[in-house]
Amino acid sequence: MLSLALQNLLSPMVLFFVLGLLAAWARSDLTIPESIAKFLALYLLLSIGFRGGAEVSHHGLTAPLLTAVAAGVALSFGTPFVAYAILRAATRLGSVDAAAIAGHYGSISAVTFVAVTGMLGQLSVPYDGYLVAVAAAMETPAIFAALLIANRGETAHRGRSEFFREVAFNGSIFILLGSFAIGAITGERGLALLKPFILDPFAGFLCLFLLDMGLVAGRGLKQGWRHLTLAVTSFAVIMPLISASLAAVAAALIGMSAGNAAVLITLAASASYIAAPAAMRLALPAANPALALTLSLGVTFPFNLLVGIPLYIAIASRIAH
Amino acid sequence: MLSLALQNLLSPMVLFFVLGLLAAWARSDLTIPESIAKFLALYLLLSIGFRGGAEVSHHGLTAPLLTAVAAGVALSFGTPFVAYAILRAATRLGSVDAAAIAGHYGSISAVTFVAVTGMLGQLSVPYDGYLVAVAAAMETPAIFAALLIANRGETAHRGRSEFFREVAFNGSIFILLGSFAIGAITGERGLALLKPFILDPFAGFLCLFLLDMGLVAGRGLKQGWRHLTLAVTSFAVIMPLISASLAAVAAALIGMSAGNAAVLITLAASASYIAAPAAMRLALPAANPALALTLSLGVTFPFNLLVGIPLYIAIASRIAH
Amino acid sequence: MLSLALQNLLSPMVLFFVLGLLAAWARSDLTIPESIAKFLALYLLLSIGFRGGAEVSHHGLTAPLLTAVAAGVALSFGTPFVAYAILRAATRLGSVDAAAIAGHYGSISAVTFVAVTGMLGQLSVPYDGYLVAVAAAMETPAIFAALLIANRGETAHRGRSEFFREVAFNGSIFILLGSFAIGAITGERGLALLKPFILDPFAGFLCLFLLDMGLVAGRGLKQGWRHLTLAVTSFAVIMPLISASLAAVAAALIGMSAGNAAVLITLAASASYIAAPAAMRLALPAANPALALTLSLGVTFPFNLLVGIPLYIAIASRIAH
Amino acid sequence: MTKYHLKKRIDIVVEAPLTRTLANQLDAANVPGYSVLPILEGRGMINAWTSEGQVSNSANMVAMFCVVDPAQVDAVIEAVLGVIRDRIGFVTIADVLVVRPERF
Amino acid sequence: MTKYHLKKRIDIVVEAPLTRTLANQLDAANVPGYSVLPILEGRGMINAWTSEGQVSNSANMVAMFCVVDPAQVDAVIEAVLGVIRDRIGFVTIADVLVVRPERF
Amino acid sequence: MTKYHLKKRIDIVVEAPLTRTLANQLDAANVPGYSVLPILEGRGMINAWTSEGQVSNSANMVAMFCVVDPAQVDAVIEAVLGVIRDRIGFVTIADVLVVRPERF
Ligand SMILES: Nc1ncnc2c1ncn2[C@@H]1O[C@H](COP(=O)(O)O)[C@@H](O)[C@H]1O
Ligand SMILES: Nc1ncnc2c1ncn2[C@@H]1O[C@H](COP(=O)(O)O)[C@@H](O)[C@H]1O
Ligand SMILES: Nc1ncnc2c1ncn2[C@@H]1O[C@H](COP(=O)(O)O)[C@@H](O)[C@H]1O
Ligand code: NA
Ligand code: NA
Ligand code: NA
Repeated sequence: MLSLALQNLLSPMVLFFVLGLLAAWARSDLTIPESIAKFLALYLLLSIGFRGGAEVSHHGLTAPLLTAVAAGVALSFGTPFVAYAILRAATRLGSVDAAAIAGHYGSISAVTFVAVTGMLGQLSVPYDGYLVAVAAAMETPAIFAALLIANRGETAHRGRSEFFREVAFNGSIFILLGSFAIGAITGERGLALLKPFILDPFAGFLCLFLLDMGLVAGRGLKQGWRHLTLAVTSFAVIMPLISASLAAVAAALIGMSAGNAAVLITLAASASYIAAPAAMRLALPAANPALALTLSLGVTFPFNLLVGIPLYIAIASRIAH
Repeated sequence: MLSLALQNLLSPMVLFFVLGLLAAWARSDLTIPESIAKFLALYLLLSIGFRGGAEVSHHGLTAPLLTAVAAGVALSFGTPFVAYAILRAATRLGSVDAAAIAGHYGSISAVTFVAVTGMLGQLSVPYDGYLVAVAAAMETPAIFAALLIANRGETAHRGRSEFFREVAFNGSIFILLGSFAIGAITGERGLALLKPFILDPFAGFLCLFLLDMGLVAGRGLKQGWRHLTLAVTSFAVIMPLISASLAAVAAALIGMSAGNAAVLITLAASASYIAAPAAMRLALPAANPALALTLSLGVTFPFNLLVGIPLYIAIASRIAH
Repeated sequence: MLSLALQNLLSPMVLFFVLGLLAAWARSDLTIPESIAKFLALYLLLSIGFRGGAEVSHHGLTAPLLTAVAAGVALSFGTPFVAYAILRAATRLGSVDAAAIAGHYGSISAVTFVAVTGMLGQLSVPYDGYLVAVAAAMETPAIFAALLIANRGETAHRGRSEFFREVAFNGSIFILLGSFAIGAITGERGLALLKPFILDPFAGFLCLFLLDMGLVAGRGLKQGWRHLTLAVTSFAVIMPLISASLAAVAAALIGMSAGNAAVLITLAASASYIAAPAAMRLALPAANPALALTLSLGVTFPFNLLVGIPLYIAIASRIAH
Repeated sequence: MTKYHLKKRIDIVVEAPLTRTLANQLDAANVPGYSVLPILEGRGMINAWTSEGQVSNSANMVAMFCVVDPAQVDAVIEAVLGVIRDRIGFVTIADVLVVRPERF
Repeated sequence: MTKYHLKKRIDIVVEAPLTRTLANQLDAANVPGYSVLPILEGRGMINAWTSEGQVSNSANMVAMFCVVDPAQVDAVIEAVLGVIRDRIGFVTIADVLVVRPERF
Repeated sequence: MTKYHLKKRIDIVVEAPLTRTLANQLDAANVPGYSVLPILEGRGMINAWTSEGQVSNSANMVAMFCVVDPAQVDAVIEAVLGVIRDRIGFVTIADVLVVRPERF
């Protein structure tokens, strides 16, 4: 496990993330154009979704899938309440900021999902393709929970339903679920056709994406470190462990395999930096947007990559059926 | 043939196009940045051109090639007159709008070209690489025809020659013909070198491009459906069939093989959404630019993909030598 | 050698560069979006750096590497003084313009590096991966030399140290050295993972990049040909030969192999068009920025590609140990 | 100077995710048109931000502007404030002359 | 205020494919310079449009502006109208102060 | 019209590599904020340039603007000139009305 963590630490992906951090820290003028960053995110979501769908095409939509989705939704919706309580008790953040951060931590990170599945692959621990659908399903419930918490089910100048539509038809969910569906429909045939695009160069695109994430996180840390009190930073490390524990209980209850449990736990422990920031910005304008993003991308993401995921896999292998 | 149409219907490309339509219809904030869309178009044209050229490098510029180019030019130049007559007789469109749309339908769609060659590949019907040159040659004559029709050979503030140059050296034609030439010069050697870039991931890039086209078409339909009277919409379905018939006659006259005839017919039946819109916008400012694009991308393109191409292949196999 | 030059002349890369030149010359509206151009440059630097590092991972940082870096730094720092003297003696350029151009010619061109290594590969002449590090080390000393020459070690409103940091942590150096380091750390394992991204489609991306460089050079030549007096243009052809001679002496002195010497000579003979223009613009505002870029990209780069590199390889094989 | 006519140019800096909402309000206020320009980076009272490397629009601001008849200004400002009142972003008004007044 | 000098800023919203044509006209009218800014999306009297996902420039508008001497305004406006008269797009004129008047 | 308050809008066209330097100067001059917009292409007294296909920012210009209190104008112009004095680029000042004067 330790050697796995070390090997993970020295994977090109992690190193490119670190390179991005360094470039930001050294105030290098290295930049990834915005449209390229958006393309990379699009590519990753499309690839993840399609591959998950192509695997599901073997099995169809089965009971375990539905149970897993239900567990994911419950975790995504429930976690923000826990996160909010902790933030309000342990930090000096106002209620709106706390709610916004809670929303980020209930939602999930697609790249963390990729990291855990990659590590499971190296360990030859099997997991099910349908977990991509679980990941997609876990993106938004947390956002609605954050709104409930902030007690602003309605925002000015846009009816509740308008906002619901925007969150539910969020671009990243659309592409993840859409590619999942296309993968499920076209199955092996589709995968064979698209493999040289969505599978083979995936690691390379991921490296570029993580270089970009490192730059963004590094710039966020550089600008926002004043806001990162000890209490707030500790939250970004402790909260994943709490979410992971809740997810471990859920996984045990519904009798997941070791691989599936590891993925569900990691999803719960991950914090969003694509879908949630946009939604929270719309819904909770008073929140400091940079704070949540810096916590999730600059603290929790590297923590999960280096410490969290090996731990979650270890836990999963204990509780699994 | 029917099963081929169905399989085509469920190809990842078509499904990504549908996903784009759905995202636009649901008003999702899913977007493809403009620079990425331009890159995808560039990639597709470069790849199509290069592969066509690499194939021609075996054979050289032969008489059949020249005959086919001549037939293509004649079709591209002639079709707009037919289209204009129909539009003026059957719809309430003004003469400028009718001329602009006629120009789009005389010109060709590179993605439709890809679709027919893909389907011919599946059916193991051979066709010649030089048809790429025919496609390139068919892009512009229609644009000049549209200008003649609108009786504005000269536009204000730019001499006739200036405009001629702009249309003839249009970026999409330049890249298509330029890559064709480079493919023809470097042949097998070049193809081997570039294969992992222009061949292997082609289907993947095409999926992304069609996702984008679906978004653009969907937004166009959503905004412009008011303009889509029954007469106008019918035109977008009937016109390809008429162009196809004209092309079928031409193919029979010059004695094309089944595969080549299928490609020529499909080219004639396809409507432009890259080169023509830009040229028409310059030349016919009074035309509603969204209308022609919505028709060609939102109606004719899906029609050709799902119904047209299988039909054109069937026709071609009848008339072929 | 001649047939090699010819084959080089007819490689897809060179032909795409020519296509770009032609498009600019014909005033085609063919364009590569800025963000795509930046992405292509990022990709090339990342790929070059990573591959160099992965090769070094076999050998470690050895004495030959350090000697080569020292020789490279000396050449990069020294050449601008020679270039400046020639420009002042033989052309009518002012001191600032001359210093700026001198800076470009001391620095290096990554694509020219790729071209020489590609040609060495075809000739089966081995060279060492660590030369990537030499290339990176040669990017900036020339820039500082140019500043010294222009006698403006300090620029208004930014302390000397601020400017030093900006040049030293320049994005292109950061990505080249960073990828080199990551390649060196992850070695074979990393290369295997990233090969389908950074190796296989490399030639294709390079073609696109050169198409773009052809467009930029062509537009520069079109706009700036008035500035290209015979004296200035001759400089752009003669200077590489002088730098090459200096580098040949250095390579002989430190006892480089034929392959390594060919690379070092080519690096010295190449002129920058990524890192130097940005730094010179900051440091020497009075210089005409388009002039240096047009010379290096529009004259020296094609000269090296077609005539220079075969010559440098021939020289290197004479002097090598 | 009789051929030039006075109109008002209203410039709004607003969060990118609110573009649609603001456009709807401008439509409701019957402005003759509007245009949206990208902003690369900026600094306000709280934070500096940059669009570089961003995968979502959440951090971005955009610059919308519309040229309107002076008589419309109050109504348009009201509509704009409805969207940006509790938010970052701001609106400015300037005099401009136009040639074809019937467009606005 | 003697150190500030009055000039005119002319803003033109024009179809992207006409950028070159308009630039040539501005050159012919001897403006001291001009700059072209992208527009992401907009709405006018007929249509709304967006640059998103467009493979050609045909649907786009751009915002050109040039700062000129007041004496030049009429000539520049004439040149601009020559290009946009029968087209969508429009032009506005505003007062600006500059510090280095010899530039314009 | 009592609800509108007069402020000044300062527009600066500056070389892209100087964005950071200028921003630091604006910070030092205590402007309440600024925004940076991209420029696609342009022409000045010496050269025409375009951002198309450029791999570095070295050829680009950007358009920065800040809305400030009239009392601040001289100080801001001083700061801006400190950066662009020996360089291409220029600055203009215009009157604008705002609604929430306390922001500036
Ligand atoms: N005075 C100003 N002038 C120009 N842009 C500003 C100004 N104040 C704020 N901005 C822009 O509006 C954004 C949000 O500002 P704020 O509401 O002060 O946080 C900033 O990041 C800038 O892009
Ligand atoms: N009043 C306006 N203010 C700002 N931009 C406008 C205005 N009217 C039109 N536009 C822009 O110009 C384009 C064409 O407008 P139109 O000529 O009215 O169709 C629109 O899509 C907008 O981008
Ligand atoms: N009068 C002007 N109006 C608008 N933009 C200008 C003007 N003069 C210069 N520019 C812009 O500033 C850049 C540099 O101009 P210059 O300093 O004259 O070389 C030009 O390329 C334009 O983008
Ligand atoms: Na979570
Ligand atoms: Na056609
Ligand atoms: Na050099």
